Amino acid sequence: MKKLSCGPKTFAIAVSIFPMLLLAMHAGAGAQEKPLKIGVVTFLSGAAAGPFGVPAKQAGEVVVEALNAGGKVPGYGSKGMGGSSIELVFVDEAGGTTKQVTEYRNLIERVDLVIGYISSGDCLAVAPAAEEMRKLTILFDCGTPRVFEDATYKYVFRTGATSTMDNVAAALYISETNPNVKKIAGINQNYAWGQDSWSDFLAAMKVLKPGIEVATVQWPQLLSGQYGAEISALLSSGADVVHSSFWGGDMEAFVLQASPRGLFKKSTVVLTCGETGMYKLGSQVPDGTVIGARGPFDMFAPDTELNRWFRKAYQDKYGVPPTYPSYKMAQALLGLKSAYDKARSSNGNKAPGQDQVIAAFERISFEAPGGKVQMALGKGHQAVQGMVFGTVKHNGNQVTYVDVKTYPPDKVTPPEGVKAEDWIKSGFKSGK
Amino acid sequence: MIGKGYTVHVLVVALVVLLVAGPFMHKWLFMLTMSMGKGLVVLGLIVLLRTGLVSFGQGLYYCVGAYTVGSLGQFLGWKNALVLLVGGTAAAAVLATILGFLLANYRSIFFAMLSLAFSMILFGLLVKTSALGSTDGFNVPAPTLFGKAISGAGHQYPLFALGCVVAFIAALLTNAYLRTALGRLSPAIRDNEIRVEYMGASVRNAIHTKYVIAGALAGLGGALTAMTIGHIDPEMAYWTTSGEFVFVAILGGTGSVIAPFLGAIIFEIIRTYAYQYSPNTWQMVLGSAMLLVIIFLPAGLWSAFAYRSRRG
Amino acid sequence: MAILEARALCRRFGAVTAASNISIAIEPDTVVGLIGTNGAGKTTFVNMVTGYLKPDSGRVLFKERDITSLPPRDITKLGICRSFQIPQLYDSLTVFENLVVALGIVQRNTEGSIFSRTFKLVPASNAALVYAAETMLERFGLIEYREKEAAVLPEGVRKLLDIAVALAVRPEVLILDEPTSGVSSDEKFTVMETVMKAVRANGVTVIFVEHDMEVVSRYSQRVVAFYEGRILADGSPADVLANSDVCKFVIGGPRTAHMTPATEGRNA
Amino acid sequence: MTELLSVVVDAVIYSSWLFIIALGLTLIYGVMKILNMAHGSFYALGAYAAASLVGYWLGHGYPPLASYGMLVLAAILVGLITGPLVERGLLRFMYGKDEIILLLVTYALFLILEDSIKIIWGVNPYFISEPYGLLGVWDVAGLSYPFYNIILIAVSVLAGVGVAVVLQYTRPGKLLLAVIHDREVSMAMGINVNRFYMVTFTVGTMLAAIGGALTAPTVSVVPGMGVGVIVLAFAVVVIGGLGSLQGAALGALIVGLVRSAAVHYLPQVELFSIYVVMALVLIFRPKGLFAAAEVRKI
Repeated sequence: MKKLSCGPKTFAIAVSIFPMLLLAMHAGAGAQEKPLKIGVVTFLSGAAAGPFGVPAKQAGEVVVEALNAGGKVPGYGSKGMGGSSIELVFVDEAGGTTKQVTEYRNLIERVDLVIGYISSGDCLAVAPAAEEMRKLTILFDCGTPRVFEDATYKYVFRTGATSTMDNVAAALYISETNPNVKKIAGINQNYAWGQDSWSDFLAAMKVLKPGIEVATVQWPQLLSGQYGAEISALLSSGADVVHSSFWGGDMEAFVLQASPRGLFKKSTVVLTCGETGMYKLGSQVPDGTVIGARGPFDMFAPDTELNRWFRKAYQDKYGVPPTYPSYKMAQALLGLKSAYDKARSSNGNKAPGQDQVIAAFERISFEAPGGKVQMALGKGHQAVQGMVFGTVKHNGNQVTYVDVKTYPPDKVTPPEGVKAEDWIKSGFKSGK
Repeated sequence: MIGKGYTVHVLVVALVVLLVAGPFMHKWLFMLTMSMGKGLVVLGLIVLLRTGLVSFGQGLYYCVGAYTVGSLGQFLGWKNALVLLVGGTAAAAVLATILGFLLANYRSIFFAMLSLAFSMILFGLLVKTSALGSTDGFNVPAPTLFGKAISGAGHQYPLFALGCVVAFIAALLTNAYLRTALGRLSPAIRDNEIRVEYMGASVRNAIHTKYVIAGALAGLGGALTAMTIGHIDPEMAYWTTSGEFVFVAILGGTGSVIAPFLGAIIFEIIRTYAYQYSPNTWQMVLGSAMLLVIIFLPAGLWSAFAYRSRRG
Repeated sequence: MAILEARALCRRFGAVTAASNISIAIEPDTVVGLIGTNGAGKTTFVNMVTGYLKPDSGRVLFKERDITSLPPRDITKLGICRSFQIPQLYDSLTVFENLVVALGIVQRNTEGSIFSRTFKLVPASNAALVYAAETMLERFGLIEYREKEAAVLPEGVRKLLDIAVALAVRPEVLILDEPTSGVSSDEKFTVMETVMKAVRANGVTVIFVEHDMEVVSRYSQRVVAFYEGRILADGSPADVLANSDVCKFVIGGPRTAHMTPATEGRNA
Repeated sequence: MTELLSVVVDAVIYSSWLFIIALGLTLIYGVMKILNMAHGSFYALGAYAAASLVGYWLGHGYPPLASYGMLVLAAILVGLITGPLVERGLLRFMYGKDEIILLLVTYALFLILEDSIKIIWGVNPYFISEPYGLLGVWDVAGLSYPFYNIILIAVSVLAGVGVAVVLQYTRPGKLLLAVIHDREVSMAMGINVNRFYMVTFTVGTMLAAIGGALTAPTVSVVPGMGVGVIVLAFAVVVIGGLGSLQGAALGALIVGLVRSAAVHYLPQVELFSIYVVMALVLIFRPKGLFAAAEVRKI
């Protein structure tokens, strides 16, 4: 069996060459004059690609197209960024932190700066590398507060708010809409994101409703997809409120499996990442479900000219409305543009250097489709934003949101220099 | 069998070339250092593979080595690279010695699955330990040597050099070991355990020793990787990580102690370019590369570089 | 005094009695032939003596030391080694390597400093080993096959190598399980001749299981005939081969050497 | 008490889901000695095919009840197309290589299929939840379960019994058992082993696909949905004893029970409970629960 006859060999070549051809095709894409090259790292494969990676990628394309054309984006009239046109280089975020740090180092050889990272693990791993390589790097989606709590960075910015506010706001929302909540339960994916989300939510609830009772806390595996037993446990726990930071397919599967079994009737379910599923799944999400969008995005976004333009441009190009990852990508690009243009004007209208851009970026505040963003925390490197929650109400076969409550940044994010955990436990002390 | 005279020469030449060329290929230093780390793990793996055993749990020791380095740096403030390397290796070796008593009784797929189970249990435990950052893991402070930082801003060369030297020594020792009576038992055990026993050798002890060696090397690789990346997380113990090591081992071949490093480097290169030019189908590229090697170089990439060996 | 002694060995496989009350004492430097039909219990006896099978009752003594409960490797270390009905070789290794492995272990077990023995660090490619291997190849006429993989050897050569490996372990007692089975009848005597030459050179006690009565009568000084797990006769070749029961049950019995592995193999 | 009941019910549902997948895996291993890493991809293929087919079916307003037929049809199609293609097109050139090489071949195949699926169906999720809710729910121990789960259990039992009957009572089945027991001898007996390989692999693929197809209505069909399934199924067949039918069944049941017990009483350990079980079983039964003892002739 060691040697193969010719037939199979040729076949085998056929089998394996084909992808190589694909690769070659991709290789065709090259560069022209001297545009600003931005490496964009988001999930192109795996479970996070559909809900997060691709919407973000598409938003990036929409915004950059418009910026390069110039005069299209309301409030951002000037062409490109700091004068030069923009070119995006996409890289897959899949494969774990080890791969990502390696790929990051490869990527920065080819681009002027990097925007990316949905997974908190990748953000924590890449930030030090960025600092070491002295490369401007903007984290656009990942949620863990640890990035700027554990360290301070010069080259790293995050234009999205931390996940703290999702769960603090969720707790505030619940305590306002269900004033007499006695028992809460949780079902969160068994990894850092789920664990942090639950502990923030629980801590906040304990502050807001002293003596709150925990009925059950479920920790299914990430991407397990089968929640029968967990749902039974939740059903029999008799909790008034069920908190879940499930995202993407897991969240959708959970809804599909739980709603026929009446979990949503028995208790108020809070889905802090529910928004990404609503367009496809809306009909399946029962009335009374509390939905979050990880910020003032999508249906919770302010009705500004910028937002209207973004929604329309995205919808026209891709036939679906933008979801929160799209908003966060747009936010990152527009924040960056603001910084570049500011740096350029303060540089006598010459293309600014990286340090000038960084200086301009710190503590900047800018308009995005999701409203005003302030780089207020982490010595001006970490954005803060308001948080919104709403309750699903079906209106015929159309999904609407009632009891929409908006919480200003200072209500849901700790002040500079205070760890989220301590801030919540301290009873949200404003610090000042 | 292994240990042809030229192996040592090739190793020396390779080391010299790398150390000399290092300063001039800054772009590649990080990738090469990573390959050294991976290569060390795979080096241990081929010691087992030659004995006919496949571990799908080398991630366990890789992870233990890395977390030892991380914890020593993070919580005890130890920074000396050599100390950290030794620490990581020792921790892994100890664990391997303990588990070895059990695993030495297992063969083929059961050996693979039991080792996999152990590494997945560690994965689960780490995911549950929020003190260690759960799945987000935590950052490893830059290591030092003789009081100087040897990685970080601009100068990765020292760590790269250290990595090369460590890999070189490990390869040299492994090569020597494989030429000892016990080392030579590997293919014998793979072929016919009964006969080995009837030669007056204990298959169980032989396998146990080899398992410890493999574990220690994996720990060393993990330690080096942790210092290189500066970040560690439980993914290192996840079965896909272990699977990748087996992948690289087969890619490189088990014919020589040089093969693992060759395999690791080529694997990194393939993946890097796949990520660059084919971001949507890089898995496919890796898969087909694997198939091509299995079909056309059944003895691994090494056999293409080495002169036609008897079984090549 | 006997170098190897079996006392009342009994072993059953389910309903089959493979050995009932087998007692043999073997003197040093003798060549003993074991004969009997298939399933008579010869291989079972060999397996019990070499530790592959544990007897249900009875004891095995080597130089008056009880080795009944020892595993094969320890028995081998003491100085009893065996060849196999189905050659047990390292198929992916060359003839030369097969021998080097064996010699390497012996060297490890016997020579070198305490350190190198405990850590088994005697390099296996040193001159002494190569020389020893060469001489073995020489003696067994395997030189031409030196670099051939064991897997591709003709059956006769496999048999020879199997025996050579057993001898390489430097036993005081060498047990050959059907050295000529599967060997063409004209090769049989060459095989036995080479073996015996090698054996005499080292002064080894030999026990061999054999179906071919010519081979038995030519090479053994003593013959033990097995029948249904019992010893039917035990004595000089002439007496035993003349014994009426032996003629009736053993020699007259079905001679089906070719299916030996299949049937006796079960007991192994 | 009622909680205990729900533990059992949840376990049975989960086990039957697991069994369908593990059955194919253990069958393929038993006959071909291939531990098929690509099994998870076949599962995913089944799910995607079902999503497309049922989506089309309902999209054209055909009777919803028939969508169950569509699920099965999808699985059968996947099996009939992928199975022979992979076995004839790739695996057969690999026979005779080490188990580990074969395993890596299927791993490479898995990588290729993952991206192929992405190329065909894209990365956006598919939903076909209608079949799940269609039959309403039934109440056990005060908890309501969709009737759909009963279909799942039924199919799973059917598959198990079906395979068992074929192996025990039909001629090809008996021959297959012969192949499982001793390949060389059955070749010597003039059995066309290659045909058996192709059929077995196709059936195994089909089983994985059925598992995926039946799961599709209860989840959002997304890339990478097959990855987690692989190790789960591996654990099941290893616990049960590779290549053993009843082993796979028992293994699935054990894993199901442990998991559902963990969920109800000790949610923290759900993550690695399965691996603890696998380790324990292997420690006490080194070759799994239903391992065939092999006799080594010397």
